[in-house]
Amino acid sequence: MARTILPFGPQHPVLPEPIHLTLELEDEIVVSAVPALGYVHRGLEKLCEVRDFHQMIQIVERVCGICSKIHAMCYCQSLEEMMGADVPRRAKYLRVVWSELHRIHSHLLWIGLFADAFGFESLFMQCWRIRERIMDINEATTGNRVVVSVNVIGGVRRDLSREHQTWIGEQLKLVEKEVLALKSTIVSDYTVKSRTQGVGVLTKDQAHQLGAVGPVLRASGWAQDARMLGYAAFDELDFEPVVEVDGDCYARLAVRFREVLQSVDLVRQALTRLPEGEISVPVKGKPNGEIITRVEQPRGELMYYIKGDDTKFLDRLRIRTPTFANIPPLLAMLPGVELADVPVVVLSIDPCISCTER
Amino acid sequence: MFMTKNVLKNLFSKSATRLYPAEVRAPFKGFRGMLENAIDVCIFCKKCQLACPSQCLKVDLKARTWECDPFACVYCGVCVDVCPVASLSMRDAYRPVTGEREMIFMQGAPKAVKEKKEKKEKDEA
Amino acid sequence: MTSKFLLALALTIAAPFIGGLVTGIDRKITARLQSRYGPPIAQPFYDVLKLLGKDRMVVNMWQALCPVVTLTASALCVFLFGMQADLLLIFFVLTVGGVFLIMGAMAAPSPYSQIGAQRELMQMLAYEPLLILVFVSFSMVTGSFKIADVYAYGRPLLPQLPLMFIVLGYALTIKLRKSPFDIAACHHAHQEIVRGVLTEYSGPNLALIEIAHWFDVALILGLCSLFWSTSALGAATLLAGAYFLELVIDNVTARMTWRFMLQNALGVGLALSVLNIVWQSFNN
Amino acid sequence: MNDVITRITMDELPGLAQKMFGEGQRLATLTAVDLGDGTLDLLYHFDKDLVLSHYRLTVPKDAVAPSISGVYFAALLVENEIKDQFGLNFSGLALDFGGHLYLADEVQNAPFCKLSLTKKA
Amino acid sequence: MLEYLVFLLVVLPVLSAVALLCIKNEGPRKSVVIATGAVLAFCSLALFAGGSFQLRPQSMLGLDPDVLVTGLDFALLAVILGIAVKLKSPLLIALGLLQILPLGYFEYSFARHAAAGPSLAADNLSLIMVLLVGFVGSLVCVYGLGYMKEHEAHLGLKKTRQPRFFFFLVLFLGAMNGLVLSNSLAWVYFFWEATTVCSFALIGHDGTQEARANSVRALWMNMLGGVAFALALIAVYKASGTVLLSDLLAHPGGGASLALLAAFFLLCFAGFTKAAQLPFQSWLCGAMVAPTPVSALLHSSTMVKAGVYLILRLAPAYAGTSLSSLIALFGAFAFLTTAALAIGQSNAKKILAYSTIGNLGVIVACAGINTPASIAAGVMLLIFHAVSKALLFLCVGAIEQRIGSRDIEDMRGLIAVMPRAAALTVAGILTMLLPPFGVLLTKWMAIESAMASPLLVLILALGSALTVVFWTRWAGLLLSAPMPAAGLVAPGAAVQAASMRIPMTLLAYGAVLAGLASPLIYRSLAAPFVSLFYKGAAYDVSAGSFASGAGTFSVYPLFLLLGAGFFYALRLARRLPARSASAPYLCGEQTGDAAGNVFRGPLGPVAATPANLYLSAICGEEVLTRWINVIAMTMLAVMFGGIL
Amino acid sequence: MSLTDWINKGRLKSPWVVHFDCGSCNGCDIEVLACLTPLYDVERFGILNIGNPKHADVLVVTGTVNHRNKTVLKNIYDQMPGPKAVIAVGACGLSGGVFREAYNVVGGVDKVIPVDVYVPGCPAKPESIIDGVVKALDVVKTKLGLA
Repeated sequence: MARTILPFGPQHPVLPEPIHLTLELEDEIVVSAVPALGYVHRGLEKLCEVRDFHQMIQIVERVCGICSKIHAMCYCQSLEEMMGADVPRRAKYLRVVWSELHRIHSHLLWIGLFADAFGFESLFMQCWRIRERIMDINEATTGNRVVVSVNVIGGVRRDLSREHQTWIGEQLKLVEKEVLALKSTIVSDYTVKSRTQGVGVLTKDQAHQLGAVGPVLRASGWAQDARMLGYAAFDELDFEPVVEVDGDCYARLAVRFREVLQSVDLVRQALTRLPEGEISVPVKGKPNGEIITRVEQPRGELMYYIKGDDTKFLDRLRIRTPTFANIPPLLAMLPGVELADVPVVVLSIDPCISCTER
Repeated sequence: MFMTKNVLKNLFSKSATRLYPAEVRAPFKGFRGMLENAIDVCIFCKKCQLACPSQCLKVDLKARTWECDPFACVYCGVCVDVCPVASLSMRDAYRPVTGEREMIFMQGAPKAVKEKKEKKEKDEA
Repeated sequence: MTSKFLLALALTIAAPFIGGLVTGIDRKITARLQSRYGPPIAQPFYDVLKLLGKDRMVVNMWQALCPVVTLTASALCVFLFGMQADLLLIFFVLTVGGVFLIMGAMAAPSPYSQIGAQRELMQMLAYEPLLILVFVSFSMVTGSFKIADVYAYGRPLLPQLPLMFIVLGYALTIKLRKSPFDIAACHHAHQEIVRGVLTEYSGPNLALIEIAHWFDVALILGLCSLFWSTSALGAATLLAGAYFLELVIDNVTARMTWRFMLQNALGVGLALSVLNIVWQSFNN
Repeated sequence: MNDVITRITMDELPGLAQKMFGEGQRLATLTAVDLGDGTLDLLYHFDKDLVLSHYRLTVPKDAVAPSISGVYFAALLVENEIKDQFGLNFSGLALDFGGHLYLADEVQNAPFCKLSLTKKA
Repeated sequence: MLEYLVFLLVVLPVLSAVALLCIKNEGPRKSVVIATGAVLAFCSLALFAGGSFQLRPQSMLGLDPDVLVTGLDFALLAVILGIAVKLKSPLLIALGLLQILPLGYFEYSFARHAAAGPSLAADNLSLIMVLLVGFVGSLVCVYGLGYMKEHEAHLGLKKTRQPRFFFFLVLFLGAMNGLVLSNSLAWVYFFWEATTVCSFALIGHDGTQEARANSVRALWMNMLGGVAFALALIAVYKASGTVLLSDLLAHPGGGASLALLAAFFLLCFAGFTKAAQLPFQSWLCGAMVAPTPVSALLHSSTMVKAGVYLILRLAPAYAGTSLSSLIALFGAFAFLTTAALAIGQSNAKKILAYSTIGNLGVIVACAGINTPASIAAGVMLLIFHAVSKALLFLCVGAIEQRIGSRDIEDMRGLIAVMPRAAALTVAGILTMLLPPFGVLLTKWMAIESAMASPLLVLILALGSALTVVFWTRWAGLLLSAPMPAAGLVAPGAAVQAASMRIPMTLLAYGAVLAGLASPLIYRSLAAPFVSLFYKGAAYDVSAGSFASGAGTFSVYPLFLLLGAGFFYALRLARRLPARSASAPYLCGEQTGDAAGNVFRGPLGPVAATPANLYLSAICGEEVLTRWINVIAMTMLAVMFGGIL
Repeated sequence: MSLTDWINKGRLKSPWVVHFDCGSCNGCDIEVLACLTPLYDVERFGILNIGNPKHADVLVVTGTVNHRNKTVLKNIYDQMPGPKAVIAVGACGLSGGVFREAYNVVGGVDKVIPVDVYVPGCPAKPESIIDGVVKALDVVKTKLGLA
C-alpha cells in the first residue's frame, strides 16, 4: 500500500519548539517515525569553559525557560554539596516554594498545550488563564515572570515577605478553585477521553526499560519521583508520588492534573512551615571533584553531572534532562497511532526540546 | 460536555482580558526591567563586567566609559547585586521595542572632575 | 418570475456580507466563551481584504483556478436557493465547490495539503449523505425537492422533522468546520496538518475560499431556516439558537479524528434519519 | 561524590548491560568526559528504585566502543550525542546519525574535545 | 434499404473480422478497421434516422433465418463445449451441456410451433445501443490500432497476434448490434453467447497465466447467465407462447403471470451476470488483464451494456411487481457497495471497473424503480456512461503505456509528463462526477424518481457520496505537479499516436457535449422510448431545464454559469507569472529542488510523498467482497423465492 | 475609498503571525503563546497565530539562530508572501543572548533575515511583544507609504 512520507516540524504550529519527525503513514497510521534534533542545540554545556561557575547559574537557568528555577536549583545544589556549603533551612523551603510554583505553571501550561493538540481550544484558554496567576506570583516575588533567577550557590537571592506569603496563599486558593472547576472536563469529558485513552500506551515494563522518567514513568505505574530523595526541604514535607497505571496519554494527563493539586498543597505546606532565618550563606573556594545530582522537574528527573578541577571554570558539565530520557519511549509509542494523535502523543511526554538539546 | 458550565459562565461574566495598551497594570515592586547606571556614582570597578553571565557589559576604567549591549542583556540583575556603590539599578519598566540596533554608551566625568565635585559636595556638607 | 430572479440576485450579493458578519459574530462570541475580549465584528472582512492585497503565491496554476470555481459554485448555490430551486440540485452544485477545493489542494505536491484534501473528502463523505437525507425528508413531507414547495407547504417542518434538524446539525458542524469535526482544516492553526486543505492556498486565493465559505455559511443558515419557513421571526430564532448551540459545542469538545467522524456522524446521523423517516411515513 | 563508581573494561560492557537489564535497572544516561590525555571517560549511570550505580569505562578517543543501544534502546540518543560531541565511534548503533544528531556541517567535529578547543566555526 | 443497413451493421463486422484475421500487415489492417468503423457509425446514424422498425428477414443465404440462427447457435455452443473440454474443466462442461440440452429441448418441442413474427426489431433503446456501438465501439477499435502496436512492442512479441485480436474485437461489434436488434429471444440468446465467446477470447488474449485464469472465470460466470437464459427461453415460451420481445412487451404493466415473472427473473439473472452485477463482479475486475481497448469496449458500449439492455428492455413487462422493487434494491445495493470497493482501490482500471458496475447498478435500479422518469434516467445513463467510461479507459491505457503502471499513486503529477492525457482524464472524471454533466443529471433523475422508497434513496445517496471520494482524489493527484517554468506544458511532454489521440479527444468532446445536449438527448432519444411503454411524460423540458413534480434540474443555466466561472478561472490561472511559483510547505525544511517536495530529513534528503486514504480496513476488497457477495446472493435468492 | 484603501486598512487590522522558535529556551515562546490567552488576547488586534508561513504577514522569531535552523528560518521567511514583517523577540533573537559564544550559535535573527522590530527582554514580556506587533504595523505602514 502506498505510504505517505511527511515532514513533521521543525516549524509546525502544534510544536511550540522545533523538532523534526519524518513520519511514514499508511492510511494516516504511523508506520515509522525518525527524529531529527539539533534545531535548538546551542552547546551550552561547553560554555562552562568560558563562564565561571557563578555565571553558569544564569546559563543553566536558560537551558529551559519553563523550569528555569529547577535547573538552577539542581546546579546550585551540586556545587553546594561539592563545596560543602550548609544551606539555610529557610532557603531550602523557599526553593521548594518556587520550584513547586514552577511545577504548577508548567503543568497548567502543558494541559493547555495538550488540549490544543487535540483541538480543545477553550480548555487551552482556561488553563493558561489560570496559569497567569502563578506568573503574577513569580513576577511579584522574583522580579520576572519566567526566568526567576533566585538561586545562588549557598541559598536564594530573594526572600518572601509576610505580605507576599499571605497573598500567595490567597492566589493559590483561587488557582485551586479554578483548576477544580476544570476537573470534570479534564478527567471525565467524553471527547477528551476518547482522544487520549488507549493512545500512546507505554506498558509498565516498557516504561522502565526505555528509561522513561517523571510523569511518563509514573503514568505507567512506577511510584518513582526524585522528590522522594528528599532534596531541598522535601524530606520535611508530606508527599506521596502520584501514580496511574494505564500508561496511555490519558494516564499522563491524569498524573499531571493531580500533580497540580499536589504542588498547590506542597507550596502551602512549605509556606506554613517556613522557618525564619538567613536565606543564603557565602560559599568560599572552588569546585573540585565529581558529583551527580538529581531533582524532579515538572517533566521528570533531571540529572546534573559536574566535574571541577579546582579552577573557577568547571571541567565538565553534563545535563541529562527529563525529555532527553523520554524521547526513546516516545519513539516507541509513535508507531501505530493515527496522524491526528501524533501531536497528542508527542505532547504527552511534555517535550522540552531546548532541555533535550541544550 | 463538562466544559459547558465553564464557557457559559465566561460568556456572562466580564472577560479576563486586560485591555493593554489602553489599560496598563502597575509594575510589581522589584521587577527586573531596564538596567540603568547612575554614571556619576559609577567607579568603573569592572565587577559588573566580570559577573555578567551574558558578558554584555564593558567597562573601561581608564577612559571612564560604561557600555552595555541592551540586546544581549538577560536582565538577571547579578550586576546590580555585585555593584559596590549601587550605581547600577533596574527600573521596573521593561525596555521599549525598537526598530534599530541599540547600544548604551555612557561616558563618566573624568576622574579629576569627579573627585573635585565630590570634594566640593563634602565641603558644602 | 422576474421578481424572484431579482430577489435571488439580491440574496447572492448580500450573502457574503451575511456570511462574513455571522463569522465575525461567531469569533466574538467564541472569544467571550473563552473569557477573551475578542476581535471586532468586522474582523473577517479585514482579514479577507488584507489577503486580497497579498502577493500571489501558488504551487501551480491549478491553485489559482480552483478557488475561483469553488467561489462560483458557492455563489451559484446561494443563487439557486434564492430561486427556490431543487434542493438536490443545490446539493450537487455544492459538491462542485467541494471537489474543486480538494482538487486544488491536491494539485500541490505537498503532503499537508494532500492529507488535508483526503480528510476533506472524508468530511464530504460524512456530511453529504446527511444533507441528502435531510432533503429527502423534506421531500417526503412536502412531496417535492423544490424549496418553493417547502414555502408553499404552509406549516413549519420542525415539528415533523425534529431529528432531521439534529442530522442537519451534524452536517452543519462538519461543513462549518467546527469542533469536534474541524478535521480537514480548522480555523485555528494549531492542528497537526497545518490548516490541512488550506495549507497551500495563500493570499488572494485564500481570500476567495474564505468568501466562498461565507456563501456556504449563508446557504447553510438558509437551509436551517427552511425548518421554520412560515415566519421570519421563527426562522431567525431557530437560526440564532442553532448557531449558538453550535458555538457552545465547538467550545466544549475536543477535535475528533476522521475515523470517529465517519463512525459517529454517519452512524448517528443515519440512525436518526431512519428513525425520523420511518416515523414520518407512519404519520402520513 | 558519594556514589560508588565501578571501573569496567570494554569487554565487560556488553555483559554488564545485559546483566543490568536483566536486573531491571533503568539506564539513566551516559556521560562522556574528556580526560585531556587522549582518552575519554564514559560513565554509565543506572538507576533502580532511586538508587544510582555508576560504571566508568575509559577509552581512547580513536577507539570504537560497543553500543548498548541493542540492549537499552534509550542509549541511542546519548551515544549519538557523544559521537557528535566527542567524535567517539560506537559499533552497532540502533540508528546512526553519523555525527549529525545535533550538528550541521558547518560545525567542526567533536567540539567538546579539549585538544580541539573549538569556538564557533 | 433497412435490410441492407441491418445487414451492414450485423454481418459486415463479421466479414471485416474474417478479413482482419487474414491480414498480416499493419497498413491494410488500419484501413479495414477504420473503414468498418466509419461504415458502422454511418449506418447506425442512418438506421437511427429511419426510426423504429420491425423486420422479418425472409431468407438468408438461402436458408430460413431462424434455422440459420439456430444452427449457428448450436455451433457456437459446440465451440464453447469444445473450449470447456480443452480446458478440462468439469464446471464449464456441465454449464455447456446445461445450455445445449435446454436449447435442444426448446428447439425440438417449441420452436417449430412458434408463430412467425418479426425476428428483428428496433425501438429507440435499440437504436441508442446501435449508435453507441457504432460510434464509441468504433472509436475504441481505432484506438486499438495504435495501442496494440505499442503493446506488442512492449511485450516483445516476435509474431504479431493482432489479427486474432482485431478479429474478435470487430466481431464483438457485430454480435452486439445483432443482440440489440433482435426481437426474438432465441436470436438474442445466440448473440448473447457470441459476446461471451468473444469476451473470453479477448480477456485471455495476452496468454499469460493470469489472463487465462481470468478469461475462464469470465467464461463460466457468463455461461451461468447463458444457462439461465436458455432456461428462460423455455419458461417464457411455456408461459406466454411466444419468444418475441415485441409480444412480451405488448401489454406493459399488465400483471404478468407468476411463470412469466420467473422467466423474467431468469432473464434478469442472465443480465446480472453479463452486467457483472454482484456477486458476479469478479469476472469484470479480472477482465482488466486484457489489453485496454478490450476493457474499454467491454465497459462502454458492449458486453456489460448487453446485460442492462436486457433488464431495461424487459422493465415495462415486470413493472409494478415485487420483482421490480427487488431489482431496484439489488441495483442500488451494487451501486453503493462498488463505490465503497472503489474507494479501497488504487488500481485505476479496478476503480473504473467498480465504477462501471456501480453505474450499471444504477441503471438496473432505474429499471427496477420502473417509472417513466427512472427509465428515462436509465436510458440516458447508458449513453453518458458509455462515452465517459470509454474515454477514461482509453486514457488509462495511454497512461499505462507511458508510465508502466496503472496505479493511481504512480500517476501523481501526470499533468507535467502527459499534459494532454492527464487533462482528458480529468475531463472524463469530471463528466462522471459533477453537474451539469450527464451522468450526474441521470443520478439526480434516479434519486428523485426513487422518492417513493426512502430506503432506495438512502442507498443511492450514500453511494453517490462515496463516488465523490474516489473520483476527486484521482482527478486531484493527476494535477499534483510543481509549476513549470513557462506555460502549461512542460518540455518533453508525451504525445500519443494519432490513432489513440483522436479517439480520446473525440470522446472527451463527446462526453462534455453530451452533457450540454442532455435536454436534446432526452427529447429525441429517451422520451420516445419511455412513451412507448409508459403513460405520461417523465419531464417537462424547457429552456434547458428538466422539470417534474419532484424537482427541476437546470442544465443550460448551470452550464452557462459554471462554465463562465471555469473559463474565467482558467484565463486567470494561465496568466499567472512564473515568479509567483513557490515550493510547497514542508515545515521550513524544503530544499528547493525542482520536484518541490524534497525536504531535509534526519539522515539526508527525503522526498515527501503523499498517498491517498484507501480506508483499507473498511473498503478493502478482501474485507468487503465476502459480505457483499453473501448479501447479493441472498437478495437473488429472495428475488427468486419471492416469485415462487 | 478605493479598493486599495480598503485593502490597506485590512493590512493594518489583520496581522497574521507565524511564530518560529529558532533555539529559544522556551521562555519567549511561552510568552508569545501567552499573548493569545485570555489575559492578553491579541485577537483584539486581529492578530492570529496562523502557524503557516504562506498565510502569515508577520514572522515572530524567538531564540538564537544556530547552524541547523538558519536555513529553516530563511525558508520560512521566503515562503511568506509580501508585504511582510519580521519581529525578533528576546535577547537571544536580538543578539544571541547568553549563548552568543556557544559553538553552535550563529547569533541574532538579523544575521539571516532582515528584522523590522526588536523586542528586548529575557524573556520579553507579553506586553512588550504586543508593542512589537504594533510597531511592526507601523513599519508596514511606512513600507506602504501610508505613514
